[in-house]
Amino acid sequence: MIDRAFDLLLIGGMLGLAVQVVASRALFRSVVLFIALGLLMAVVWARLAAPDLALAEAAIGAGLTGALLLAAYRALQPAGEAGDAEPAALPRRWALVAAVLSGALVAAIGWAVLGLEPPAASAGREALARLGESGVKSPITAVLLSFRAVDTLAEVVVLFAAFLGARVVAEPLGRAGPGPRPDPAGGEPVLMPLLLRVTVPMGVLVAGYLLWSGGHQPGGAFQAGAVLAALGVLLRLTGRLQPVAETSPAERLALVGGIVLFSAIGLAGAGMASAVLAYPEGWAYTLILLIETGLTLAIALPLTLLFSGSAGLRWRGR
Amino acid sequence: MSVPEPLLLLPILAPLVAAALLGGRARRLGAGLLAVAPLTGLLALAPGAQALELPWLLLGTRLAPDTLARALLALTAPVAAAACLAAAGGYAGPRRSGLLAALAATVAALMGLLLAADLATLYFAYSAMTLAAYPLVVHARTPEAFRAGRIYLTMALLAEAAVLAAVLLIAAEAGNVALAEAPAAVAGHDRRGLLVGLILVGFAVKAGVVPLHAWLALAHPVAPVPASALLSALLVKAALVGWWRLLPLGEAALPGLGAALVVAGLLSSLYAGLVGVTQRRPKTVLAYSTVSQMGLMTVLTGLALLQPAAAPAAGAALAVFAVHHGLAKGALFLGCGLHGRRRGWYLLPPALALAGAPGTSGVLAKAGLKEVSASVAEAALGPLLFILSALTTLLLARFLALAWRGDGGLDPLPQRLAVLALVALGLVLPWGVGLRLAPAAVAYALQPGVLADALLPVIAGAAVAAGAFALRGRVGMPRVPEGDWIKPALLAGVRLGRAARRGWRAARRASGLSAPRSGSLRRSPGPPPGA
Amino acid sequence: MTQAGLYTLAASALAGIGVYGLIVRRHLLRRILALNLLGNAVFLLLVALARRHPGYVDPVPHAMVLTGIVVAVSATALALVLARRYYAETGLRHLPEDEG
Amino acid sequence: MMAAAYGLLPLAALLTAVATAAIVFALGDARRRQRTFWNLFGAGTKLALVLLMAHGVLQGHTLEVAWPALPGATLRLVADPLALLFAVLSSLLWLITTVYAIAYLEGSGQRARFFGFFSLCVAATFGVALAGNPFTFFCFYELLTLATYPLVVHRGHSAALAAGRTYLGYTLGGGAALLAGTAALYVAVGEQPFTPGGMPAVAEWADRAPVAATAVLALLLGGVAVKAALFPLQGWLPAAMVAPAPVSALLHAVAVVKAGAFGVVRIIEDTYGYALAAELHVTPVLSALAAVTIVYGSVRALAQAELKRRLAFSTVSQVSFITLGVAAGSQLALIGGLAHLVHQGLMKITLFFCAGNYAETLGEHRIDALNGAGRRMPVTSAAFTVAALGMMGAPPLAGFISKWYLGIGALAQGQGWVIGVLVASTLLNAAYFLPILRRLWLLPATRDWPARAGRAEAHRGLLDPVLLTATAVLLAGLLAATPLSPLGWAARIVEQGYPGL
Amino acid sequence: MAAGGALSLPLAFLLPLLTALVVFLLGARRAPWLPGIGALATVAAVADAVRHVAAHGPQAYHLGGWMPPLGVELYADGLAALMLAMTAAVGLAVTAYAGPYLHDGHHHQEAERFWPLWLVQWAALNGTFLAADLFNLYIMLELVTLTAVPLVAITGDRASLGAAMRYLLLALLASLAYLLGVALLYGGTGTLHLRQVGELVGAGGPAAVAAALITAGLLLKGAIFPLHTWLVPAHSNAPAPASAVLSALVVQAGVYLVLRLWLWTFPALLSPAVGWLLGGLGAASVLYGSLQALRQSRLKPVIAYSTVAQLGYPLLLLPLAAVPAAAAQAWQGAAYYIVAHGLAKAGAFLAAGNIRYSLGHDRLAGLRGIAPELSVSVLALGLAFVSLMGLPPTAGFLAKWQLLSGALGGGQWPWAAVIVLGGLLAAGYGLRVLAMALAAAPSDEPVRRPPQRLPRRMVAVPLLLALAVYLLGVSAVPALRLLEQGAPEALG
Repeated sequence: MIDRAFDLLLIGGMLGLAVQVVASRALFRSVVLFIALGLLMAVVWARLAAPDLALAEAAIGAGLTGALLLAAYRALQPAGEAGDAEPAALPRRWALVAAVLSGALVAAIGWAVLGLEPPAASAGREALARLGESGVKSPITAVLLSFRAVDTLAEVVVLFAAFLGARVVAEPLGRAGPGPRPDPAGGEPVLMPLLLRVTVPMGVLVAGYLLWSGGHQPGGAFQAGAVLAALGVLLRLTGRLQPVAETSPAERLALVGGIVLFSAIGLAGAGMASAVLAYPEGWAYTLILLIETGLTLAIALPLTLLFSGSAGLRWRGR
Repeated sequence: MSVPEPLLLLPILAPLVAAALLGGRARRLGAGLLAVAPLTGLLALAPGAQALELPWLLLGTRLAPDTLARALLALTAPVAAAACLAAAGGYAGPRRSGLLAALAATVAALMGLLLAADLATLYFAYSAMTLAAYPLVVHARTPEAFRAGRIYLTMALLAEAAVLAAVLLIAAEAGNVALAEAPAAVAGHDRRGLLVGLILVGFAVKAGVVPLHAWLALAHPVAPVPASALLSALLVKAALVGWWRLLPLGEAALPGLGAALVVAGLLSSLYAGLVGVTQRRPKTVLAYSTVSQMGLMTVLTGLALLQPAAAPAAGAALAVFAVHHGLAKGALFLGCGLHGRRRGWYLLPPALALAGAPGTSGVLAKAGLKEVSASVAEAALGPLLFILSALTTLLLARFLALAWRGDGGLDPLPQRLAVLALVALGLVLPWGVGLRLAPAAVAYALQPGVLADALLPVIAGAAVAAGAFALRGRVGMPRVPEGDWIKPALLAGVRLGRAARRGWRAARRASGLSAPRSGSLRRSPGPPPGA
Repeated sequence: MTQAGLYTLAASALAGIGVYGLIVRRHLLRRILALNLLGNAVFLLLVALARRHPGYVDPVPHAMVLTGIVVAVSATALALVLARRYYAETGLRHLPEDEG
Repeated sequence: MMAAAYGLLPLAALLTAVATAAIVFALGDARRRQRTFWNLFGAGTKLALVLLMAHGVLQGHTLEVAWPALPGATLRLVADPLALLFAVLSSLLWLITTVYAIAYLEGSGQRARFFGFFSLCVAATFGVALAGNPFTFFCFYELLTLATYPLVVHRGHSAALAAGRTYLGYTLGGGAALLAGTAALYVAVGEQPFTPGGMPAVAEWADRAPVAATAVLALLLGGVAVKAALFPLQGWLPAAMVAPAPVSALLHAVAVVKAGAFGVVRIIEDTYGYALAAELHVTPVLSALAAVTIVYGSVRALAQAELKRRLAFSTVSQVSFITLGVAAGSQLALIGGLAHLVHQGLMKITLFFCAGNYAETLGEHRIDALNGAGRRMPVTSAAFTVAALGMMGAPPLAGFISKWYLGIGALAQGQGWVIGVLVASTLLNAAYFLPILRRLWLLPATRDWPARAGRAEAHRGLLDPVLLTATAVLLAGLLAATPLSPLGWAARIVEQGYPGL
Repeated sequence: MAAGGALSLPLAFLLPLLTALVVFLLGARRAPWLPGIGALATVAAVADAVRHVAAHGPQAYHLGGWMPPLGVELYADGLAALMLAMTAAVGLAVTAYAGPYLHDGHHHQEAERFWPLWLVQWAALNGTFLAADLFNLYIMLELVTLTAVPLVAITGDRASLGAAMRYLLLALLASLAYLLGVALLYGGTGTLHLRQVGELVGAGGPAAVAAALITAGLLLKGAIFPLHTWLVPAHSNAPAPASAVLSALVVQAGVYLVLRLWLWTFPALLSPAVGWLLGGLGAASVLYGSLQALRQSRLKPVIAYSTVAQLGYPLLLLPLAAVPAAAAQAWQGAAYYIVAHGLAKAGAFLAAGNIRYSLGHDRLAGLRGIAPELSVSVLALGLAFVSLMGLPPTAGFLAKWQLLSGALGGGQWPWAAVIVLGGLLAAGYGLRVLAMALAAAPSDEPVRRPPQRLPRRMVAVPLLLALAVYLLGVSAVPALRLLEQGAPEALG
């Protein structure tokens, strides 16, 4: 009974927040509520026994997306202009049509979902059954990096492509990303250096742990990458990392290295193991771990650069 | 001695070669050759010349002169030669070589027509002749000449269309048939009535049967003398060739059409005679005399059509009549060309011949005609022929009255020679042909009774002429325009057209179809220059 | 009504809200938000479906959602950068045809 | 081995034309002499190859090359006597027109483009001639439309573009009809080669579905009727007169109009067979349409003030003789039609060359400005006279021969009224050609024209082609009965191919 | 555990990807030859894959050695092989063309970013055509979109940014709709493998909703009427090589997937009603696209609208697939249409790119009296348009003929009418453009800026593409024999 109430509470919260995000007049309010919704989603994932997703959602879904949204909000809403420069709302009848359309969509999906009875055999069941052959114990990591390794490879390439795309349409350095930092020499909040000295190493440690634990319990490249990206955002905001227009060779290697490594190992699989993206006997775990480390960088750096809106970053610690 | 077959082509090629030379630098040689070229036609008269077969030419050409062709060749050669001689020697007008070339072309076509022995070549020669004659008619380049030319061409082409239809109808049944079998094919044709009708109408225009004679009356005054000589003496004979090659004469009896033809012949002879008398210009009078004489020859053809049995006799009579008329008319026309004071003396003998005075070829021709008409229509035509002879005499008297006095210019020798030659031949050649083709007619014509009969109409005619001559001061001659019905008809046509156009425009304006067009014909939006 | 069934209905509701937001609100940022809502709805549906089997939790949808989240964030990042550059160039916060 | 070599000739000839086009395109406008060489070389080689093929066919070799374009359709080139009749005509006239065009376009721009498309046109015409089945015929038929369009709009000014639009409107419309018809035919009876006397499969299909067979036949004929300028689809022909003279010559005499007429022959004789077409009551309609076109074309020609438009309408009327010959149905009529295909080509190309000469040398386009041209340009005017008389059907020339056979053939089939049409057309032709001849020769010149440069009246390149084709008209008429004349060749085609008629 | 298929299948995806990464790593300036090498390697891989399919029939490569439904399978049957070959041809041409196009004056720093984006897109396209797994397909589509949008916006002016923004938003919506459908399908069948879903999905309600969602997503990506609004601004403002790829490959991938899914995954659902709906949308695209193309005043929008029109034809296969008499020919016609359109459209856009690059604008009115230097590009444009019009002797014609024969064979008059009418309209707008190119310069216009000299390779590439279309026009038998490999039995 308590579970049911908790679920209803979560669902109510989620839908309420969603309606607010869409309906609220002030844009800033929508953005903030969206971030809150992200966090609530993380709880929902945990509720639905998907711990990996909860971690990723919290770090990437709520954290990073929220940061990007706020930076974009500030860029699209220069301080000078009052209020929301909202384009006029859609005329009544179009709104009605949209409502009917989305209602129909909801009904259709709802009806379809209710009609779905779980299939007898599913890919998931087989994955769980043959978990042993995959070389890792965590089912999600097994699916991600062993059974359906190509999807993960493609997904990181997507991130890389997004970064390339951002570079194509990037704004000049001065206005890109979170915008110009107020003069760092002046009064920086006194606790800032102390805070950084504590959180940064802690963050790296957490990321390392998540990466390591990916093999046998929730965690892995995505979650580790997300945490590192969060650290990057923090350092970018506090001015420790200065945006630069050129991607340094090291950064290029970090961006691309993970994917090249993954592909190389995949291709080698055709020789040593039975097929591309297959791991030779016994080597699966170590290779997966190696790939995951590469991927962590390949996820953290692009996300940071996407946030910072620059081609590269240069450490300018004090 | 048998003439090698290819020489049969000579009469056709010689004039063409002459024409070619005329075009080039050797004008004098060309003119000389042209005068001689028609005489090559006589080669065909040689007994041996049978037939020439050229399977590769056109649709398989065959040339073979038969009896009628031989007679007409005998006529054509000298007359054409004389005309060419007169033109080469005597013609002083502008564009002489143009005239000579046209003459040459017409003579070549005529020779081709006479020698043709298959349907396609016949039609080819006939249409070529029609086209070649046009430059002759319009040679003077005066508006009157162009109008005459236009009328000539329109009527000739309409006629030719009928001939083409007839030819195709025959060819559909029998292919490019030899002319010998053509009459049989026509006789046996399932659309015989239409076919014969087409043939009759097709050649009637060229034969000058009234009312289709109008072009003749207009063409002669405008054409230069040698040209009109050719037109009158020879071209009109082409119609006879056409009729006698294609019509089922001697094959099938066509009473209806035969009778119609006879009547038409008589009518045109009568009508032409009457209208001819009223004319002012000598050459127009001669033109009407030709129409009248051709009327008689049409009668002969009609008679042959009426009674197939009489066909051979009619044919012989026709040949004699044609030769007689050709020579006389050629002499008369070339005579008109003379300027000498005593031109009348040159004109008198052929005139008398035409009138049918005893001792001349006219008697022979008339006798032949009378004999055939007697055998077919049991003397019904006797009195009519009498009147016609008288009328002819009256007509010729009128002509002599108009043309007796030349205007005193000097006549070049070749022209006088040509006329003299024709006059001399006129006395001799018809009798020769008569002996050759119809000895009975010759014997008949030499009987004293017949000679007397022949004299009567001449005297009657002369009497009427003398009376008219006496009264010329007081009684005005009725004025009939040249080409009688055609000119008023054309004027009426033009007026009708203009009225129709005004009516059409008014109707359109009333119905508001389109804004009234600007006065001048709007220049059609042709492509900008440099297209 | 199993827990999974409940969440699938929630997912379809969320999808409806997302689509409605995408069509009605024409500010670029709001449209990107709406797209993310729709994304979350799809992920919720997947995870809820994974939860329907009594004995076990199907890892494949989870892997799909994890990949989906990263794809979503890269797409959103690109959309935001493009929107900012578009705003910098044109001064508009909505697509040209949404003028009215 | 010889047979194999013969087999490849059709392809070699086709590729010669296409190669010439490619080379000429590549050479560009600058290199004039090279282009002239390649043009003449290409035209000459093609003519030689075509004559060799004619020799081969005479020897009884089967000249055929085929390759599958689609599972259900093969592109097939077959050199049968009928095809060679058209191929020899188009190759010969291409060589002559090329010589003429080189002289005519002296100094004007875009010549590489002109000659390139010119060669493509002839390649397409060759393909149309040798097409072995309806699919190949359609392919080359449409290629012909595309290749001629740039020539029609060659001058590039707005009038040319408007004419181009009209041209395309008609021809592509026709093309669409032909496409639908051919596709439907293929669907109904599958891939069938052209068989003289009609395809058995089509006959059997027509028994099963007469209505569908008639509809498809109507579509096919509709498609080719556009290019054969049958009434009411002839509007494009006069409009295309805005093109330069060599193009008009090409359109009217060598390629386009002939392709249409040839198409009618292929459809009526080699696809459905005359008996079936008659049974489906299509041939009476076709002959009626042809008759109407003949008269309509001549009447409109009468009213034209410009020489080339008058010639265009005259073509509209003359081409329908071929259609009439086919529709009349008897062997003789078909011989007449096929012979006219060549004769009309020779005569019309002479007339257009003369029109081109007048336009190029004297700058005259209107008929009433040609007074006294005979004196100033005797050679051109003489050629014009020969061709005009030929068109009128004056006996010694080619026109008379075709009309003779058409007349006899129609009558053999009991259609007497055809004689009426022939006679009417002769009169109308006379009505619109003789006044021109009168102006040329008999009237004094009224306009002052540039004096003669040197002895010849115009550039040799403009005169020799005219003389050549005029002589050809004369010889085609005079030597009609010989086996090598167009008439002889047509007779051989009909006797060998269509005994059943 | 064995892979089972030809190694060249995964290589076709990985080679261009690795090249892109290495190019990014080294920087395009330092290794301008690298994209070329990568392109050739990819073409070699594709050639090898096509050879395998032709010789041994459909190739199924199980990545990671895992059999479906667990692992992801790369599947190449005849249709996929044809698409790969087309992509290879267009890709090679675009790579050759983009070299000189980017390395002149003002495109310089775009070169840095163009190469990696383009090569990743090529990899994604190969992945899309090879994918036999629904979720893998989702990621490949996403990758295509995220590389296509920046290519549209690469010039950076107002119009292209707006177009890119609209394109991105709609494409993301499409992807999410597709993913929603995939989620439902996985929920219902428990497998993501294309053909296994086909066997298990049945024709129930949920399957219908899933199919509807997936099709809606793919139609939006394939810019089929009425979801085509984003295509024209995007393709006409993108730089030449980008618009060539977008029109020839990216949009066609959408339509290809609609065919692939409806013939392999939802054959049970393909009722005549659905066939008529999708066929109707295709026909509407054909007619609407052609009519709009007739009204454009600039060259590239004409070509873009022609894309909208040409994409409609393959959809006509769906209503015809249900008619046994029409199915086989329609299937060949539709597949060959995609190939013919791809090559011809790429040639047309590259030629248009030449004209715009040289004249500085692509106003149709400005084409009058076009300079002789551009005659080769105009010739290429003309040749390409002839194929788009479906006139012989091009591949476009053979495709139109097969499709038309199929329609007529099945007695489907409306579709036959659409095909013929579409051809006519295409001739309308095609020849309207060519008329301008053939027209003489209006005498009153002042002599315009002499056109900028075109690098030789940029002139040669569109001509070669156009000639390839003519080569395929000579005979379609080899391509269609390849197509038979693994064709669904109803259409085999």
